Amino acid sequence: MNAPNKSGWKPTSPVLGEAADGTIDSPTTTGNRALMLEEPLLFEIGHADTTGVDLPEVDANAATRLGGFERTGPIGLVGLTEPEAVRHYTRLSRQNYGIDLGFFPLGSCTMKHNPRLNEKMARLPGFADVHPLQPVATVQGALEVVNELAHWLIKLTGMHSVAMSPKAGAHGELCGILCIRAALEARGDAREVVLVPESAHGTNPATAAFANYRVEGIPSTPEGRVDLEALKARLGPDVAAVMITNPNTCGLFEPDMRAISDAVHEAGAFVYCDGANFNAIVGKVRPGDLGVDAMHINLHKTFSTPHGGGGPGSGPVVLSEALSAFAPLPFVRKGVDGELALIEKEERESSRGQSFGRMTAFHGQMGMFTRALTYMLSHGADGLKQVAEDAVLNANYILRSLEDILHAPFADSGPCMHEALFGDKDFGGGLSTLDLAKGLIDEGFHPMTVYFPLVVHGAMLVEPTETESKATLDQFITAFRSVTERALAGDESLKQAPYFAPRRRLDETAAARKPKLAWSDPEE
Amino acid sequence: MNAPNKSGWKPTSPVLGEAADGTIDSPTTTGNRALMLEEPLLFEIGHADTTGVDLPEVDANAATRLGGFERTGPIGLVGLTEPEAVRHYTRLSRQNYGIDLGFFPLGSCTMKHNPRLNEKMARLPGFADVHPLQPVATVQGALEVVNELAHWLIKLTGMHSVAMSPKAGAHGELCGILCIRAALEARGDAREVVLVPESAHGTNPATAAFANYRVEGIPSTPEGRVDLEALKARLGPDVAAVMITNPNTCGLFEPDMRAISDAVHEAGAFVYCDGANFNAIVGKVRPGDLGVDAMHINLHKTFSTPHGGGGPGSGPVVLSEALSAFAPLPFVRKGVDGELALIEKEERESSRGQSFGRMTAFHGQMGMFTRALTYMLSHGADGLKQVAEDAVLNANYILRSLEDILHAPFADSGPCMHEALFGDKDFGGGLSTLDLAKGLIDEGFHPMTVYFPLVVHGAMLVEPTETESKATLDQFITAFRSVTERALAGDESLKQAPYFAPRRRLDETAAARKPKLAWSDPEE
Amino acid sequence: MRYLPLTDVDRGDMLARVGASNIGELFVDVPEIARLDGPIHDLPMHASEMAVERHMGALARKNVAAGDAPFFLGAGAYRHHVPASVDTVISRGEFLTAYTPYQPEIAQGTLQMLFEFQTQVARLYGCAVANASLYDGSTACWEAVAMATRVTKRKRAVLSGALHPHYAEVVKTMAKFTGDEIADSAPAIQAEPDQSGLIARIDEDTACVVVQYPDILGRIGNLQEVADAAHAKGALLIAVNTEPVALGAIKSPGELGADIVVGEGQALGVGLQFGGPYLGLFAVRNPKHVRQMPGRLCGETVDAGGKRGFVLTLSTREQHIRREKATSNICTNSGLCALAFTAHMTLLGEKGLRQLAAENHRIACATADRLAQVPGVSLLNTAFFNEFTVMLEGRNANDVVNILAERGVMGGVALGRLYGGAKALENALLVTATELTTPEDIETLAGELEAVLAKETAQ
Amino acid sequence: MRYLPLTDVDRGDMLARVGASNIGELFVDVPEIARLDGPIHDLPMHASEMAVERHMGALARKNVAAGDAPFFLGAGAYRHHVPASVDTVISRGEFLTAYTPYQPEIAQGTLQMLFEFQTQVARLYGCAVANASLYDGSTACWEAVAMATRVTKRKRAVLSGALHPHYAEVVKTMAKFTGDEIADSAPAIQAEPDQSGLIARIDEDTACVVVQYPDILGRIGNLQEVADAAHAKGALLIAVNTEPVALGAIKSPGELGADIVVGEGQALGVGLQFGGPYLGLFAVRNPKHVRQMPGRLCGETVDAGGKRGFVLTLSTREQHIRREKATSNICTNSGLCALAFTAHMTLLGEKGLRQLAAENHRIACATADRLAQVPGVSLLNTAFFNEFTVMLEGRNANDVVNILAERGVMGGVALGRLYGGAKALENALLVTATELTTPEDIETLAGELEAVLAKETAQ
Ligand SMILES: Cc1ncc(COP(=O)(O)O)c(C=O)c1O
Ligand SMILES: Cc1ncc(COP(=O)(O)O)c(C=O)c1O
Repeated sequence: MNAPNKSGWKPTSPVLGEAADGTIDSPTTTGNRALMLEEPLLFEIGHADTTGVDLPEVDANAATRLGGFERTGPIGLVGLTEPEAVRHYTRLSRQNYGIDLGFFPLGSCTMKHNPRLNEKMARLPGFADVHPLQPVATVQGALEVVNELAHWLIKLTGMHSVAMSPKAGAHGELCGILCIRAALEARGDAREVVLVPESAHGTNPATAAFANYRVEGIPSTPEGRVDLEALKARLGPDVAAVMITNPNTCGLFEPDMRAISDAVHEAGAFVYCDGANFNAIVGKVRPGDLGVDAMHINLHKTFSTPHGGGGPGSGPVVLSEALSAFAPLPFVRKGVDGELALIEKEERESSRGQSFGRMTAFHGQMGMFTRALTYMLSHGADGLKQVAEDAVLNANYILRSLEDILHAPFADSGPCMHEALFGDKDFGGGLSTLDLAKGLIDEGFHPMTVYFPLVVHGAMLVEPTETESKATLDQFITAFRSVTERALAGDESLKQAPYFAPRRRLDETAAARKPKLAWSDPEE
Repeated sequence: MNAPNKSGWKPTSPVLGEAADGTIDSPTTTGNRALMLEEPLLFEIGHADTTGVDLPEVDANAATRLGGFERTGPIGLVGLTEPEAVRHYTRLSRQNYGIDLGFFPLGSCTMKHNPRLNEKMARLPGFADVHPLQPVATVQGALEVVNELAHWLIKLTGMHSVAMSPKAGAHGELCGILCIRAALEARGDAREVVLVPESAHGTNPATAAFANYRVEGIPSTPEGRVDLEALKARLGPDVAAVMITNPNTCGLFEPDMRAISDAVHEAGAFVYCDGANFNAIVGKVRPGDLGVDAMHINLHKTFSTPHGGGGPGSGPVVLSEALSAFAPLPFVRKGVDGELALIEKEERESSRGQSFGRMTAFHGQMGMFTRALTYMLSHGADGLKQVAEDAVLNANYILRSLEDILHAPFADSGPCMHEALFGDKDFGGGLSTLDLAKGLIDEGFHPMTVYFPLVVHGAMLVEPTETESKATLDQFITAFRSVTERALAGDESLKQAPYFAPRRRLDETAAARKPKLAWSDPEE
Repeated sequence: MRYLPLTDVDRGDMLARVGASNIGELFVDVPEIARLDGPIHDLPMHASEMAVERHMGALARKNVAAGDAPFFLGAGAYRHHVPASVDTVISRGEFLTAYTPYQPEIAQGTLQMLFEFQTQVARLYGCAVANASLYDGSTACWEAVAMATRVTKRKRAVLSGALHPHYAEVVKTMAKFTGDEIADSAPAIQAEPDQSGLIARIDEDTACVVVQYPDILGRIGNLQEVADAAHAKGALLIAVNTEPVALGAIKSPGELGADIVVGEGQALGVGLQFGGPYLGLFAVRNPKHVRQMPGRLCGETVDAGGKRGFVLTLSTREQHIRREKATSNICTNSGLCALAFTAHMTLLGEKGLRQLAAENHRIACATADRLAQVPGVSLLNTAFFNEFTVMLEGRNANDVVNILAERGVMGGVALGRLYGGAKALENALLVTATELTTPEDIETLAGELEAVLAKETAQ
Repeated sequence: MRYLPLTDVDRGDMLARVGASNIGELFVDVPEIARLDGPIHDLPMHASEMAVERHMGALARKNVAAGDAPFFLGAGAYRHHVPASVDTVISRGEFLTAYTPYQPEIAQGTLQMLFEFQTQVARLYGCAVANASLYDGSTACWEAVAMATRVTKRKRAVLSGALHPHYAEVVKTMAKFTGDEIADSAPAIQAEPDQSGLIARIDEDTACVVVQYPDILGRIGNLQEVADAAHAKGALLIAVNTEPVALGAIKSPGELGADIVVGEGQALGVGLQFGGPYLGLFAVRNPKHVRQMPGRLCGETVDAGGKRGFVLTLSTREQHIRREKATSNICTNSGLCALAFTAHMTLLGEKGLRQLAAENHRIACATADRLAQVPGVSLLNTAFFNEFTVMLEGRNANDVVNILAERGVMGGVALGRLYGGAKALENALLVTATELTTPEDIETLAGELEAVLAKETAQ
């Protein structure tokens, strides 16, 4: 591997010169820019006979019992020694933005700080090195973690029970909707429709459709809330459930929630609440008091288990009494003797005999449970209440600090909850929400969520979370205002932002037109 | 803290504009450039009443027994919550270059990869959470680590014993020189002079002077070696010791080492060998076979304990039979029963009754011992031999790949050892070694050691170590050649390099003229 | 609170800026009935790191860690040695605290890693394209069945009896609601998988056949046979693998004709973790099936400066664009587990993976031979990788496992537990050995097993 | 070898480039007699991570970790709770694998951290300037004495008898060779330090007086008194502190007139580590002494673009510039320990440090009161912070400590051990309590101590 730079880009000249857009296009022979380092693909630096582990050489004449299916041909993998591997991934990591680096106000994603104690606890061998099928007598501590966490979730939501096994929010939605279907079928009442507001997250309609329901919209008011009257009008014997996000994706609390629930129940349907935004009300409001039948909780949002660049998450679902009997297996039950039992089969369990089945091979995201429980114990009931209050205060602070220059569609609907929503009105020179987001990247911030929810044109959803200091918010506001002013003034230079990131804007159309989804040796 | 940027620098304009030197001086309001983030000082973002720990409030009326010395006034410290602290240090860390990021060929410093297994082992509670004064029966494992490591060091060097307590190389040099002084005084033979070659590391003369010796130089040959004849001529009854670095700081092995030792011993003096460059010969050559009386080993070089931005290190000293009796306390001794004893007081130990005393409060750098022993066990005798061979091969590869365009003063002296030495001859436009080093920074490399050793004008000492791949060396060579060509061509732009680092060149003169060594509130 | 940066002064200033006199005013939309006066009852108040550490530490000590006993469990979750540097990599804040890479310019680290991961998985499975991960092997298995019904427009899935029963349960549970029809059978306790029986169940309405390789009894069947039979009927073959290390020793499902290959990736980098988070692997042999795949896909492209870069692509399959028409409802997947997997795989490389596989097989063979010498124990498998089934003559394997645990040995997984006490499987014990299994471990298991089986009383 | 990237192909190509036919040719300069044919004997060959982990793990388990028993040891090394995020910070590769910041443009992280560290230490100690760290408290103590002799041009150092005996030994050892004269005395076993006795020993030839604060018996003497006396004779006062947490509760040595303040920083962030690596702290009250300080100093400056930045400065004091005229021979210091210290201190802040100190003192008082109720035990100190001395009537404290250890309690440090069995101190036991000490720990110690003291036989 003699080429200094495998990133596909070749230096124009080894001396300083600048690119058309006025920035220096890296003048170095390596493509590196001091601490901003280019990194080739693993397959461009690794070798088939290089390894970062020291295992015995394979004995070619050793007898095997593989039924004659020995893998003879090359697999096509390459290896790196540890020094190369650590450097490869460290260099890659430096091309990423994370909460640890700065403000990450990605709306609806609750990018709060990930406490390091949680990481430490999750790595205790007593949790990390335990097999899911060990005899229950040898995993009582693990089952207690599940039980304690369940206790917290039930108390915080005021619900009747909780299904712990769902692997993420969408999986939790599915769990909730399947409980509803099971409950309806149990009473011989098959229904076909699930009502989902247009502002809902994509997983809501996808989930309902997956469970074989027809998805219909719910009209909303100009204030960004569910239109109660319109909803009532639509309710009928064909409606199985209503999926509502509260606080909703416009960052507003649904004041009619209780009335909605009553109406839905009256119509013989169930209320599914998308709990992704629970961070706004944790410790302040219990969904159980609002008539919710099922709600998933993203432990990786409200309870700070790390997002890890896309997961893993965990989506326990709290259930009303009406749905509890239909919860999936397995679940933990405390015996009279205090011994914790793991219920893996329906037959074994009369009272819960109506479980709709199993959603995953084992017991759910234990590694996330330990982190979330550690988080809860650290904050306590008082701390969690403070979490909601600070998250909401931070969001309102941003809303009121930007509404004068940015279009804030629901600014007059009263205070927002944990996120502030803006639109792209009045930008000059054909500039868009995307350009503004890219401008923020140069300023050292991760952009807010853009173009979601769909109900607002060029939506910008800013969720600061409670773990940000006022100093950070003030710096963000200053930068956001300056980029907005450039957008309003039609500053063309924004069209090419970001200028300083590891990469300029990437060609997504080309990527989709001729998908290249795996590396292949150009020499082959 | 409302100001967006406390780095002392203020943006010129929020729109793109460029600085005189043709680079863009960050056009952002924050001073950030995407992932290259500015970070204020702790004292600019912290508060006296903010804390990242949750401890009970101080009970002002609690009775104390502090003898009336309660600290009443403000201490002047500030705190950060955990989210702020993790971000503060993460952002700072990203302004650093480290081995994990790329090639770090700092001559004489042996910047090899730091295996992560070593970090994991050092953190085992059985090592990390043990008190130095626990009853010896409760620290047998820790004493075994000391003993095992001592065994490795003695075997690898072919020496008689090893003093484990020195805290770093310089401390080890002091240990060795004090052993020599003690040995001489024990035979009633006080001597005043220690001979140190001009090419020696600064710690050598500093150490000799500290031990109250007069330092005199040793002439060297044009080939970069000790001038044996001149040395012999200088030896006499006033010379206590000769300090030699082998391989020496020009990266060459001293072929006359054995003859030097014999001559020195003949003159009644001792041979101190600076073992900082042991990586070149570990497993290949035993200093004991060359007549060395004392040599420190930098565990943080040859045995890869992390440099940590300046330490900690560890500098055990191997000793010849003649010096062993004078080694410092404490030391570990295996009893007949296999029990390990910790000898803390001379009186207790007849045979070692001549110990010159104690160099540090406890037993040395245990945290480094566990890492170094893990490293040795991982490599084994065969791996360590390979370490030396690859380190030397890598250095020679660099020497021969650059000698055609860079002045290599000792290129004709035969193969180099683990480092390649160059000089600054023929640079144009008043460019210097420093400019070349700064040019390499833009290329994404940490520069080599510059202006050391003093015997070569504009010295550039390149030590690749064995943990670098050929691909990395090739990329470095390509970049080094291109920067060298610019230097030879007198490319003025190099004078202002680096362009892409977190900071441009820093004004060291100003720093020393009016030293600002602690933060003080500008408002005060 | 150590995690909350706002000071009371800040809160005051900020309330002023938003024009509220107290925090309560920001919650006006919450109906009276739902407002809580103070902190929720029956829950403790905030606690120091020290206190929480003590509490969690005590819970952890109530479990027997796999490392603290001779350990022979597998059945879908495998214990391997994970190099220390893997944890270093996944602990990098830039990976750990990043979100799904929606802003590619500042997420190239995650994206390039995923591109490398997809390539490794595709090659390991002998496929053309792999996705960026799903939740775990069991949900991946279901997603494969769902995809097969989309591709073939048929609704019938035939499950091999030797598919991990928990995987089968997940598939059957989901099918209940989607209306798909699942045909499955109990596994026959025999030395080799009942291929002909399985093939006989494939018909013209069959969308897919689902076969585990190696199967739940550790057996290695002839996938090629099943593939040919399935293809002959226009059905797809879905191969399920729960132990990726095995594919360092035996042919890849792709080579043998599997159309969709799914599996559990936990064995590399992730660890046991009491069952989660794990890593769902999903790959297709035929590139033309890509647009029917579930989950995220990372693809190569170029940036405005002409430099190579990576992005999430073909998102029109996904819920955030396609909503109710998406190929799956998955959003958050197993990103960090994928990083752990790819980092471990990178450290192994082709050479290390083959060595690791050989070592596992060697030790498993030694274990099987030793156990076969124990009176009352007989080895079922003719072929296996690092996991095999032994029959305990006249003894309930589940009871034996529990007694062994009391005696400090984690002896294996009783098939009866997985199949809910099905009589036929009662005496079957699934035993797994890996590179972490020492000769002493094997002797201890053999010795204890002999002692336990000798005890009539224990019966 | 997993740590060696060169392949045999690489080695061949590279040897060709350098014009050698085999690696041996690169070692031609090594004299025949010293060349080794093969790997060194009596040493094992390379081993896998797994094997090394087993070996090291076994050694670690042979030690009793402080966390595994009620623990009351101090005497210069203190056990405190270190927040988990401190390890996250020091594990960042950019900090862990960096060298001393010789290239400031790409070392601002280390440099700014050091500037913050120096500021924290200076303020904690009540001084103007602190350096970037030395090896540990004992070597810092010696460096202070050496500096005092340079500043005052006098050669006599007066050591308080209650200075940690290991620190005193280091000073005396070094003085043997530098020719400095050290006056020290055994510590008098009494409730309060013998101030007048110490003051009486100061004369016109005295370069410095060295006093530990709080002292080795845990007592808190009046530094101001000693400072005035020293200054009156033109000598400097060197204050030594081994427990930085104490300075969150008691006045700083600087406030009380100490000219040089040195100490051990291990208590914050670093941990016990069986005695090292630790963290030497060094500060001066008077800025005009800066140019006589040992060790590295980080200072503020600006870059060519006008931005604030940091550099190592005043290097003309140091060995790499000044060589035999340097103020010290130190090169590598305790950089990463300084980072751990500053990170922990930042998490504490003024508020947390005061709370931590109050908590330590509160628990120490409770421990002292409880132990004083044990028959045969009497409390020596009138004043103390988190460490105090108890006298065990007619019993050798060292024996008692060992018996307690056998009974699973780490009862404290016998002064007799530190002073090499000096009769006068034989019955003295130094007991330390911190925020980690629980009421149960205290009860256990009291109970066990009572039991042990009751046993005549044990005498
Ligand atoms: C409002 C909303 N609902 C549902 C989800 C899906 O949750 P998950 O990504 O954990 O599957 C998300 C998260 O992206 C969300 O923001
Ligand atoms: C040749 C040489 N000798 C001595 C030393 C001093 O070692 P240390 O920095 O560990 O005190 C060094 C390291 O800088 C060195 O390179």
